[in-house]
Amino acid sequence: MRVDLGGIRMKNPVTVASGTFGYGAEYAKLVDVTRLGAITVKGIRLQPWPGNPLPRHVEVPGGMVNAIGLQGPGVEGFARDYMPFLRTTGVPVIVNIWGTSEEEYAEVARRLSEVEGVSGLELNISCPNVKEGGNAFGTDPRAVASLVAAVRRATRLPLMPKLAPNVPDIKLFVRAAQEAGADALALINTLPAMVIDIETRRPVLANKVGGLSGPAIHPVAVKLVWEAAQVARVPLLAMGGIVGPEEAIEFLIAGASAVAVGTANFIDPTTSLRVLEGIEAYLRRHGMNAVAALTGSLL
Amino acid sequence: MRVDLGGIRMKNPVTVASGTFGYGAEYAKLVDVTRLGAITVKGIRLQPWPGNPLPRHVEVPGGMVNAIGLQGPGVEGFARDYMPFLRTTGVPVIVNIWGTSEEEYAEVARRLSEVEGVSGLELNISCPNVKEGGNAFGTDPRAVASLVAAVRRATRLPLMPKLAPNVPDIKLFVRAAQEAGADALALINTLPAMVIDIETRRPVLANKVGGLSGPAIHPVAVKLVWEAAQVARVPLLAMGGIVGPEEAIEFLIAGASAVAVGTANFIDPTTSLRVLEGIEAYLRRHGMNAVAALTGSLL
Amino acid sequence: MMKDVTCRVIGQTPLTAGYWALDMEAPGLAEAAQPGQFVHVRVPGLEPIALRRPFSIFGTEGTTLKLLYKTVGRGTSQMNRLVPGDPVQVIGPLGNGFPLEPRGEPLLVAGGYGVAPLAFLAGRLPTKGVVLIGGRSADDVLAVTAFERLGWTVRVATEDGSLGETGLVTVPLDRELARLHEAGATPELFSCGPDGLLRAVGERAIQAGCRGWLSLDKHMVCGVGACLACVQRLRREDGTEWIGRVCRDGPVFEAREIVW
Amino acid sequence: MMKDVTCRVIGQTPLTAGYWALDMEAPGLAEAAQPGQFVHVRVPGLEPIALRRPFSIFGTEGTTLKLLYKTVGRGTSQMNRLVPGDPVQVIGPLGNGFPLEPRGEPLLVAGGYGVAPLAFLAGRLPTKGVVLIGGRSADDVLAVTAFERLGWTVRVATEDGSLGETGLVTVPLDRELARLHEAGATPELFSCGPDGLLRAVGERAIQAGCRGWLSLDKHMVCGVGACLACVQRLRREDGTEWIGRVCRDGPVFEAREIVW
Ligand SMILES: Cc1cc2nc3c(=O)[nH]c(=O)nc-3n(C[C@H](O)[C@H](O)[C@H](O)COP(=O)(O)OP(=O)(O)OC[C@H]3O[C@@H](n4cnc5c(N)ncnc54)[C@H](O)[C@@H]3O)c2cc1C
Ligand SMILES: Cc1cc2nc3c(=O)[nH]c(=O)nc-3n(C[C@H](O)[C@H](O)[C@H](O)COP(=O)(O)OP(=O)(O)OC[C@H]3O[C@@H](n4cnc5c(N)ncnc54)[C@H](O)[C@@H]3O)c2cc1C
Ligand SMILES: Cc1cc2nc3c(=O)[nH]c(=O)nc-3n(C[C@H](O)[C@H](O)[C@H](O)COP(=O)(O)O)c2cc1C
Ligand SMILES: Cc1cc2nc3c(=O)[nH]c(=O)nc-3n(C[C@H](O)[C@H](O)[C@H](O)COP(=O)(O)O)c2cc1C
Ligand code: FES
Ligand code: FES
Repeated sequence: MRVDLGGIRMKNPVTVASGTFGYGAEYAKLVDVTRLGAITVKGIRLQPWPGNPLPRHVEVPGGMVNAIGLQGPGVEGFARDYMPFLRTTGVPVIVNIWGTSEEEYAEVARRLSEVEGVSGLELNISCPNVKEGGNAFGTDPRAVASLVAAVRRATRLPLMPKLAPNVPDIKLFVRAAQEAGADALALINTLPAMVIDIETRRPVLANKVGGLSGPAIHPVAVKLVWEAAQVARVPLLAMGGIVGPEEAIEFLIAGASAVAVGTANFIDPTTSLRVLEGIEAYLRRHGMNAVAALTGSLL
Repeated sequence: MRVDLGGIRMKNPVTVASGTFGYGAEYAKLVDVTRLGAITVKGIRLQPWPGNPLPRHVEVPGGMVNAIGLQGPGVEGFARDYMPFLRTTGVPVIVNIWGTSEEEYAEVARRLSEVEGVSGLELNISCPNVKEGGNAFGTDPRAVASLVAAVRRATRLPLMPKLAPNVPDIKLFVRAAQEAGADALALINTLPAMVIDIETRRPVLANKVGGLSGPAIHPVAVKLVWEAAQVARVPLLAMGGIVGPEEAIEFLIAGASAVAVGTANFIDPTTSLRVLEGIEAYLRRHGMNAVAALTGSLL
Repeated sequence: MMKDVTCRVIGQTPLTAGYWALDMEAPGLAEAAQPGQFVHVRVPGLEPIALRRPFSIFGTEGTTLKLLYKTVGRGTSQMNRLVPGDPVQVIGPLGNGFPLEPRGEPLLVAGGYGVAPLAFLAGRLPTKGVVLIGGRSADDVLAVTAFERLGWTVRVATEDGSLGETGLVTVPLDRELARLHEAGATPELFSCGPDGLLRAVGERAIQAGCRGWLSLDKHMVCGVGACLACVQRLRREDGTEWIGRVCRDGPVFEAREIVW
Repeated sequence: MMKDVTCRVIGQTPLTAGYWALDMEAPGLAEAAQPGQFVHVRVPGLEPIALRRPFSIFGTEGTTLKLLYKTVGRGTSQMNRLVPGDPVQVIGPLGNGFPLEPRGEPLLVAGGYGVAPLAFLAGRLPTKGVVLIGGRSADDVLAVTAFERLGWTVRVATEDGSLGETGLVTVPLDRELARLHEAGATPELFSCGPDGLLRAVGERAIQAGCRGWLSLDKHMVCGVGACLACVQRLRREDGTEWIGRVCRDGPVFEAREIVW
């Protein structure tokens, strides 16, 4: 079940999606996190960041819309408060990072390179919930190329940009990112979305807009992963709407090397382990001896 | 309840979404189609078109993915076989049109201008289910501008481009379309999507990819309509995931002048009339005397 | 005349393993139904936007609508939970049924739940004949006594030999066709079942120079001809082709019409 | 020690109009529960991805977990359909409860379903005192006899005057505070209810120079501190501010901690 996600050595292809599993410790009493292929933590920038005002989420058919706004402890706070537990798990730690400038992204990467136990960086260039940074970088291939190159110069850690789904042609972004030095690619982030309270006539979220996640976006994610796989020379980490093994296996067939469970953690915290067991059973049943046999096996 | 949708005079703000209501006649025994604000028919091009092989649809959480592939009778067939019934309804007829070149779009528009009873044209530049035409036009603002201008020269009918949702910045398309002469704008079309059968390891749809519709896409549609409304100088026709009055009212508050019911017709053919009654009741309850009072009333 | 009716469940009875008969009170719909027509069912308990499911009309009795279904997935499993009194939204009757005045000796060929429209037909045809029922195993052979009670002769074939003769139903079909041929009679075939069976029956109808009425099973969305999800390539008598909608132009087509 | 337990419904009983008490068998969870803690309930019958719903623990008895809920929306309406034997997935006990060794005279202030954690607390506090229950109308006043049976004095205020005195519960609260003040006693406030009430109670605690424990009601997603949906701006003793998670760092906070 081993997977090498662009230098992140996962013992199995299942991780959790950034922002849906805290820093690992929060769910540790409900889930044996040591069984995960990797733990991906909530997005952090250089300094602590307060995130958006409340309400930060709303339930919708097939999922939820969130606008947490990347609240986080900053690099120092993360290294100090959360890495000690994460190191005890023995599981690769993928840190989701962001900034409002290329310099900030690079600086976060540089600092995290010196933090023991960090296995890879997921570059969040696709968060719809912050004014600067996030989606603004992720929807222009040249901006992606330039940002990835800048971060590349700052670190030797495996670098995995997380692509925005709200683009007409994902291939442009795949090419831009990998040519600029990405070791892997993650997709997809939430879809920009909005919910209005028709009685108050106000947006439900304080941030007005947020990101749609959950099963509602799964078919959109599969299409993007499949398209990305057609030009990707680096491994893909796929996510979006996984609630059980089936959705994860679709991603692997479409071309992903590993998968991340997001929103489903909130409903069943053991979803990631169920997904893992389901993939194992599927491989056995189909006489496949490695995840790689499934990756991109679409007929 | 009257609405002027860029020259299409609707007695109320509710129509049906192209492709989900045939040519009106199919549902006429189940729905009093004369009560609709307009009837929007399935997309047609110049000549008859066979559409895609089967399967053309698949059910997913929160909706469905379709790849009908714009099967249609062509302009002559439409005018001959379907317009006679449509004229008897007394309801404005919006014809959804497409082509594989600017010339074809323009020619379809020119011919339809001569067909009695056609009230407006919805320019489908956003169908994810045909190789040429469709989404290819809709995801480049310059292509949109050029296409709309070409069709503008060919017809005096109200012209309503239907925008693609898979773009980072819908405002560019709103501006491009209205500057090129659009009288109204429709949004959104389905989101590009894909479903894989994990036992056969094949795409479920014969066309491989299709378009996601239904409640799953509603929050995405609201966000796009709201953004579009910020720069739109022409009225907006909103659709995507309406299943009852609530979703329709969200669209109106976000900035739409009228709404279209799509996928929900398949489950409850009278959804459009329920939506209409619900909007009426809402306006009464809130002491509003026209739909325009609701349009763009987001606080 | 199609309607969208809120039916009340009268009850359901288990048939063989996995198959059920569901009776509903469907006033205005049941009375109008013809054999070969179908209904489009909004299965309660699925999410609000779940697509409707199409089912052949298994029979009617006054205002009672009878369906026969096999539990194969989400929707049919959920149907299993229906209890008397439950409301079910049903559109129907839909599509065009079988012709009720055959020119030849009626010969019915059913595969699995394909017996449903044929059992309805058997009660409405003016002359009785032979029904051939095929299935993978004994559980897939349904409505045998219903046909017999109506005066039909039933022959059964199962692939695993657990009921009737072993093998495909086309084996007794060929025997019946030979028998009718020898007797100088022209058969008229009526069939419903999986595509493979329909094709085989259609080929035989063409070969025997008789009419073969085939009821197609295509995944549907709207059920009324509006969405173009259920199309089938068809041939006109003049040889030109067109694309029909199984829900509205069918589900019953004559063998020569279908371009497989 | 939080767990994700498959509970079995024992039964539910209607209280006043719109309010229900739900008992479930929750071995391993119920025994560990402390007053002020809550559980995160996966409501059966909602779609599979529906978020969990948080509910205060109303009480425990051995392995029995008691909740008190008001039907306000989709989830709570669906909970109403639960019948004995139904399985319900429940995460708990979650959060930090009320302190059980108050320094002053305990004074409980409940608004609506805010009685739930306070009723649990009332049974665990070493000394008994006064409970003030407020609501819009008589229907919103719950658990009065439960408190009385435990030896507490109950005072009720309703906005429409349909039960107890007319007006906000802060009126009898101010009276009680004045009484304790005259008696030279230090009160210790415990409150659960809508934000407006909590704020009013908190202000009085600060004014009275006593401790005020407020249980916050914030919309939640994960319930365990992982998603940051339920944050609250808080103040440390040294005056510096931080952002806490109501689910993990609360739901009970001391009045001075909260930056409204
Ligand atoms: C005209 C017509 C008549 C039919 N008559 C009968 C009948 O009398 N008895 C009976 O048991 N079945 C009949 N079927 C098949 C029946 O519609 C399917 O078995 C049923 O829709 C399966 O639904 P599900 O949710 O259990 O399966 P799922 O596989 O969970 O359904 C997923 C989707 O695929 C569609 N689907 C799956 N299988 C079929 C199928 N074989 N045909 C059409 N759509 C399908 C469903 O409608 C749904 O949209 C008929 C189909 C057609 C088109
Ligand atoms: C710590 C805590 C303890 C609670 N204890 C109780 C209790 O003992 N009894 C009781 O009746 N209620 C309690 N609530 C409120 C209860 O969680 C909501 O009434 C319930 O979630 C409403 O769900 P719904 O699906 O019926 O409402 P809907 O409005 O349909 O729910 C939509 C979404 O909003 C959330 N939501 C709606 N109202 C609230 C609310 N007031 N608080 C939190 N989330 C909300 C739901 O969880 C859901 O995610 C408590 C809330 C918290 C945070
Ligand atoms: C509450 C919440 C918080 C999230 N926070 C982040 C984040 O900090 N960084 C990031 O890149 N993605 C974030 N995401 C996006 C997820 O990592 C994931 O890409 C998305 O939710 C799709 O997966 P899902 O449908 O399985 O949830 C967040 C998603 C949710 C629901
Ligand atoms: C079966 C089907 C066929 C469609 N055909 C067309 C079409 O011909 N032209 C077009 O512009 N949009 C077409 N659409 C898109 C709808 O008009 C609408 O934009 C979309 O479905 C979103 O609305 P909904 O979520 O309410 O269905 C089709 C959608 C469906 C589901
Ligand atoms: S199911 Fe819609 S056309 Fe047949
Ligand atoms: S609900 Fe997720 S952090 Fe509190």
